[in-house]
Amino acid sequence: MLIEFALIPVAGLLAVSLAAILAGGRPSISAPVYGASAILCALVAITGLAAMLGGGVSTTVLPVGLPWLGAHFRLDALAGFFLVVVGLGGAVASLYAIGYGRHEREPWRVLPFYSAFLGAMSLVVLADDAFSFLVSWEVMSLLSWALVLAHHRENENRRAGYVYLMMAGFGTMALLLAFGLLSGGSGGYAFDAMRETARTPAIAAAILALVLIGAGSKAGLVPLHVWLPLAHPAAPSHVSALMSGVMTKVAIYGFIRIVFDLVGLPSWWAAMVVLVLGGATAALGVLYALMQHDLKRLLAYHTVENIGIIFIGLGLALAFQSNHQTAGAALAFTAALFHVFNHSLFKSLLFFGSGAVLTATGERDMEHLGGLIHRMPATSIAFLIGCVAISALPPLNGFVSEWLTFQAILISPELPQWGLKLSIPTVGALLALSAALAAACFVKAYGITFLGRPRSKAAERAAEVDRFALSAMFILAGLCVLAGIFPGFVIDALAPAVASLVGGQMPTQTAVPWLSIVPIAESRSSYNGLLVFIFIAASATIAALAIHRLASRAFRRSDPWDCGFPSADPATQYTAGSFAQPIRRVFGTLVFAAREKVEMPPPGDTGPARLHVTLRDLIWDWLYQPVAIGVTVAATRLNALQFLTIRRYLALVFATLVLLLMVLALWS
Amino acid sequence: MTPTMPQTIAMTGGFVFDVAHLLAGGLVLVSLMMLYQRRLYALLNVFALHALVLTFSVAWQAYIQDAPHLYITAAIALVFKAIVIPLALHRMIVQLGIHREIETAGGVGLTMLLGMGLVALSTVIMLKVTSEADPLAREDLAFALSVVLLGLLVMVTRRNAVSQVVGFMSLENGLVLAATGAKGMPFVVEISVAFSILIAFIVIGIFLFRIRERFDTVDVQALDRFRGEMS
Amino acid sequence: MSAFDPVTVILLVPLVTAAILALISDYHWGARLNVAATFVAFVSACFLFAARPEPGDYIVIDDLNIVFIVLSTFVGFTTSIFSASYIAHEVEAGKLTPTHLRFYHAMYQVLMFAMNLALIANNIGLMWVAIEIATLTTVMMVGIYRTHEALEAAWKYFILGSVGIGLALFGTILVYMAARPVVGEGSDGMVWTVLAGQAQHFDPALLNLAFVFLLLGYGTKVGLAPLHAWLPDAHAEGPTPISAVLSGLLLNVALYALLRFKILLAANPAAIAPGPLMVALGLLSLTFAAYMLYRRRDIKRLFAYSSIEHMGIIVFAFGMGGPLANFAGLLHMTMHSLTKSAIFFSVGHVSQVKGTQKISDIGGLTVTHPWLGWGLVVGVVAIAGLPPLGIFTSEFLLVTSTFARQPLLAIPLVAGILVALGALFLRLGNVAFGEPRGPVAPAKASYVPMFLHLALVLTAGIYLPAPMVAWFQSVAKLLG
Amino acid sequence: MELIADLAVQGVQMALVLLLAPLLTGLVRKVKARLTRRQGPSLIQPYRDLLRLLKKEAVLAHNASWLFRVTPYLVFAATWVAAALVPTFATGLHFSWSADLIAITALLASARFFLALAGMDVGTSFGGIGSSREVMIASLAEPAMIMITFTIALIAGSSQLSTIAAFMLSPEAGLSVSLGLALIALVIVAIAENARIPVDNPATHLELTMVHEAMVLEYSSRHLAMIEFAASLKLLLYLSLIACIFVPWGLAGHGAGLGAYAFGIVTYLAKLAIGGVLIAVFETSIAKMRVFRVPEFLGGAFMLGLLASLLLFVVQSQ
Repeated sequence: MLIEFALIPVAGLLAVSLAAILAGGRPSISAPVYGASAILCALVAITGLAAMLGGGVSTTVLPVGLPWLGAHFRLDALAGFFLVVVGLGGAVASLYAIGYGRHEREPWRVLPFYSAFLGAMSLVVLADDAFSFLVSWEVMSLLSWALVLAHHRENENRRAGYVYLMMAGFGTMALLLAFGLLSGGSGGYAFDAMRETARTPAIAAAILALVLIGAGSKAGLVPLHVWLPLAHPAAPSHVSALMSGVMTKVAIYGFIRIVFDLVGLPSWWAAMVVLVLGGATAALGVLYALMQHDLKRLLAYHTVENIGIIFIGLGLALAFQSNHQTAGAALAFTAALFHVFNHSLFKSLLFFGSGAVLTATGERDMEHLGGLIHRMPATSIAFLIGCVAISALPPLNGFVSEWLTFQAILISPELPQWGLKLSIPTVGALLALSAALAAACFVKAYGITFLGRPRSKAAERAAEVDRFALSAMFILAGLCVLAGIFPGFVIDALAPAVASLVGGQMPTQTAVPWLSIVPIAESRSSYNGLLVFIFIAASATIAALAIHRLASRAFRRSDPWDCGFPSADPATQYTAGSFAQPIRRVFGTLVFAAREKVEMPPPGDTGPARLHVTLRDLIWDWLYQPVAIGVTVAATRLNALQFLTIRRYLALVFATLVLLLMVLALWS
Repeated sequence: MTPTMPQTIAMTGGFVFDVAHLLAGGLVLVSLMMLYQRRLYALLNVFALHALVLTFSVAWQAYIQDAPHLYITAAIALVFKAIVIPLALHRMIVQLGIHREIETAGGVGLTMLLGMGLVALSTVIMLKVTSEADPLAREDLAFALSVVLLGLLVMVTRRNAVSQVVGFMSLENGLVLAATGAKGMPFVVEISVAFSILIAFIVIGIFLFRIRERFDTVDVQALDRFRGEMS
Repeated sequence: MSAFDPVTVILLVPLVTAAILALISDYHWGARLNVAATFVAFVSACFLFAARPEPGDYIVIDDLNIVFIVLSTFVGFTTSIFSASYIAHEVEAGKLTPTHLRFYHAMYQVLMFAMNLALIANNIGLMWVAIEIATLTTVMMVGIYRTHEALEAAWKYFILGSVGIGLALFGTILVYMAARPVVGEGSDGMVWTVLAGQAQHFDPALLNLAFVFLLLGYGTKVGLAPLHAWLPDAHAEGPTPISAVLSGLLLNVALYALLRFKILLAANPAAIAPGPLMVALGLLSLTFAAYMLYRRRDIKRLFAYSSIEHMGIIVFAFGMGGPLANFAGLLHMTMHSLTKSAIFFSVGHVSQVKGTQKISDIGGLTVTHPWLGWGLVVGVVAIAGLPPLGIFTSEFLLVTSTFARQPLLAIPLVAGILVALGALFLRLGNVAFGEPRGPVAPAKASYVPMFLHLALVLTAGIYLPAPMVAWFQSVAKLLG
Repeated sequence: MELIADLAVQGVQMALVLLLAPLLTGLVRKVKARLTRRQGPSLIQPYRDLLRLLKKEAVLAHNASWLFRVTPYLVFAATWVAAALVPTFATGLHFSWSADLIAITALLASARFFLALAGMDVGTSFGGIGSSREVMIASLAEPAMIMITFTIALIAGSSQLSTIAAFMLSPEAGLSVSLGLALIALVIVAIAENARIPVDNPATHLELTMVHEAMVLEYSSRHLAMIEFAASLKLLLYLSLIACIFVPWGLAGHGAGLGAYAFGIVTYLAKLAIGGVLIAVFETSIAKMRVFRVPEFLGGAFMLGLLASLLLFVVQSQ
């Protein structure tokens, strides 16, 4: 029953795209397209919420897709949760785009794909057979590829699109192979059939590896993340928000659906692989992010970090599940899902903010920004909330999910396997490291972009963005705050989805007094976002009021002190590059093969001194470059075959003939 | 149930077999001779001999199979392949001024060795055919296969378009040998006619497209220079 | 039934039209007649669904070839529409004269005739003859521009094709030899329906040998590596409608011939399994062509190599066998025909507008020529095997079923597909997007064939009608 | 009734930390001065300083934003809340379960986050230096702190400070290598977090070595007072933390009588005094290290923490 309610708005989204194509993507249809998408996405989200809270399962089969199978769709609690993520993200992004879309120079390269992209993401979540799943999955990639190419005239964007499509193709192939194993070669493509099939551990392991590649490449798991920081920033900002905030979550959904639902009970070392990959992803992602000074690219790299955190949660859940520790599995899984939700909120918010900055200044490069807090006050507040949330600082939502992940780590010594015993604390250390670096990263992002003095004329002339964009940002900021101070409600809402996959759930949180959250038992650990929030707000307010009332509230403006150093020129401010320098010194040589070269003019020379910093992406150098070179070399070598004489071509035919005859002669 | 009857048949069979065998084997031998030739003239002459042996072979098959239409094929082989085409090619190579040239890729000795290997291969493969099948056909096929392979070998080891045409024709002779050896096979005549036309096309093609004028030489190597893709 | 015999119409109409076209000097009328004749052939082919004639000595209509006949006449029809707008431009540009066009149109119909005959023939000798006629016809069409490159391409095609002809004939003779002891002498030994019924009694060694020769002989026509050498040049240098027909149809016809013989071999348990040979050649073609795509500078040659790649996939699928893989192979073949011809329709107009086939001189098509550009994008997306277009469906079935059965074979398959994807999109990125390069004059193009094909491919990717599925499934079963 | 008592005890704790923090700072300064044979300021000098600052007129740079003005209060509030959540003289306080050790660490991180932002707000070069170095130090200190938390939580079976303290008092808690490693790591973290020598020098305004002070360079009057107050609170917090975990003797349990609370307060004061003296002794006997040696120093703490928790993971299997 519910599934029809979900499919109708999805069909509506596809229809909106079709209408946009028929209208030729005229600029005048921009607002109607985004408006309709917003409403339809809201419907999707509401249906998802109903399914998520209801916990029931509703299925349907449509007569499309594979002919003898039909297209199966299913809406259960897990799908419901991800529908909420997709629908909410889509609705808010559409709202944002009503205003933001007006600045699009070539709307016909965005509008026809936009709604269908949202529809495809919803369909991935709803699909209940391998074919529908993969078609929706790949259509989602393809449409986002088209959106990445919206600003196709820049070479960099075309390259981004290319790398993206290649990785998407690679991932899809891995998933194809995974489904090949799941279906057992006899065409059992319906997920129901896959759930019922028993598999050997070897096959299950192979499936897990393939899904890690397939879903991991889409989500941005290291080392398959390389496309993400190229492609996400290239798209228009509301699409970047969707790609980073929502599409990566759809990839997570794919992983969860296959690994937790279809494959069956995992083995512990599978969990270890996921954990280690997650930990590496988190730490590397944030280090990469720290080194960026393109605001959108920084955000995109940071998505990689968050994906790592989610995978750590999922890996922990697998570890507990393989040892039949349901409570731990439920905790870790809840943490992962909670982080999925949180990240979809604050990453969208931050991309909206960067889009607002882009609209206002035309700049993505932080080195040309600064001081926007004065010129874009509302945006800067929303962006700040996003930064605090994503840096996992209490009392906002990002902290809650990371805290839950830490709690899951804390109960993991009970796991018997040595591999897990050694890897889990290490992963915990990586998680802690990445959380701290994330804060550094967003101090940099916010400090350079919004604080200080403008570093360019464009930043000086910036103006606040339109009210649609602002309302979209504030909706998300509000949700970040709410999810941070009322985490219990979110955890309880997630419970049916968690229970359906790991067979257990966390204690009911809304029953705990004072709205605290308690992962296992109150004596072990608890956290109360609401109280922390109230305490901080109250103490800060009381302190301020008391001081203003009893001591002094006078102030005057003057030049900055700066140790008496007259720094009139904004160029004397710390730059994004210099801000990251200490951390680059600490981690750079190891992770990025960083090299610094100083060109100091000799005394008396008035020429400028220069600092050259080179950073290399070692994963690109060691993993992708060899593949690219290999293909090029093979192509070049084989290309000689295009220029042979007819005689040599005949010789090839002849050789083949003789070879086959010899096969015949030897065959008995 | 006289013991002589089967014996007579066997002897007749043996004789029929021997002649067919001899002629087919002769064809293989001539094919090998073609591999040995270094001069174009000589090659053409040997090819004419090849066609001649084929003519006899086909005629013999026509006789023993009592299939008169095969005589047509024999006639075509004689007139067209043993006389017309070699003469035409003679004229052509003189016109093109390449009659003294020969360009083999790889040494003759190696080519000969390869040729022997191919004959051996054909025999081995045909030995696998169950003896229930007509032994005559079986041997015939072994030789036909050898001729086809040797024809291809000629095409592959010569750089020169004319000698490649010759190689192709000897390949086709092998096909005709096989076709005529297959008792009662329909379309044999039609096929031999079709092939003759094909060869005519090739020969005419060399003239018509004035390959010499356009490409300086009939050497097919030169044909490949005009490609948009040299990089 | 007696009043209207679709088979006769399918064969006679092209033949008669060819004769008339050879006489019509006005190329406008020639083009129109060409379209009309192919349309009639297509409509009559559709009538074959309703009623099939009994198989005779020379004619057979069964589940297998009806797929090919309808597809062939359909693509023949749409290509003739494209051809009409294409050649008009060639005449205006002075590349072809009306005399050439007379020849061209007549040859087009002869080609149609030959292909239909090859598909309908029940006699393996007749089939051979028909395929050779088709080859010779296309040889002449490829050389029609009379440029160095065109002549050279035609010559290469001719020589390699002739050798292929020879090998295929040898194979055909061997099949007859194998059949003779069982079905007796005379033409019965070449009638496919008879052969298929008794193949299990044939001598396996002879069948094996025959299959090797047929595989190489017809494989040359299919364009399997390493027998492919003629294909890229023939596609690149000939008129684009012929490229479309070559890729979309002629390759299929040769493939059809291979399939017929594969069925024979599969019916004989003692014979070598044809599957592994086809799988090996298919994989080789796929991998080879995928790498070759990278260094292409000529846009038509690029897509010609893509045809080799796809033929590799199809042959691989049929080599794997089994209901899913065979179904995938058939679907893939159909989709490839439609898609590749649509791509050539687009590419043909593009190269006319830009006055070049060099990829580096073409850029930003979606900016200057949105219809052609986006058509090309959709076509490449389809040919690269991305959903929601039809080729994805077949690749989905093929890869999943193969991986479950033979994981080691699926990996090179997947790798090949990916490598090809990379090459196609590498080129597409600059051809369809980026700053426009080359002349930007509007194209005088007929978009109907292209978008008709793409619409069909799109529909098939989402929804396959049940009758078609049932029919494909029965063919898949036939193929074993 | 019980609730009121609980709330009262909680209130005492909040007031206590607020009152004691400047005193502790004063004590450290005094002892340091005496150790270097100076007279030194009076013990209550920090209170005087704060009051004086509070009364002054604030001077703001022209482009200082609202964030610059709000931050001191936020930093103060977050630090105060964090300090109030650490058991000082009694465990099981009414609101102690609203945040565990991880959350307390994170609260301090929040404070630092805003402070670092404020350092960049005016757009001066020194503010940037301070902020960037501060986040670099924090990015190593925080994970080290989390690893310490892991270790302790694994030993005590809880990350809740009250439970930890109760566990440490119980006979189950023995000496363990992990605990020792954690203590060393915690001391290192505390030094770094509080900008003490050898990581940073709170008394210096020497440009190239400043970290924390560079960050707050633009602050004056009441804003500066709040920040200084927060710094004192933080020092107190870390001492309380070490005391609560490693020397929990004297801590009153939940609902203990007034006598127990009084005894708790006395022992707490004693612990603070010892801690303050130890800091002063340590600081006078060591030189400040180069900024880029700090990562190695803190990396050591991080590794110690990791080693400690790894050991525990391994040990707990037996």
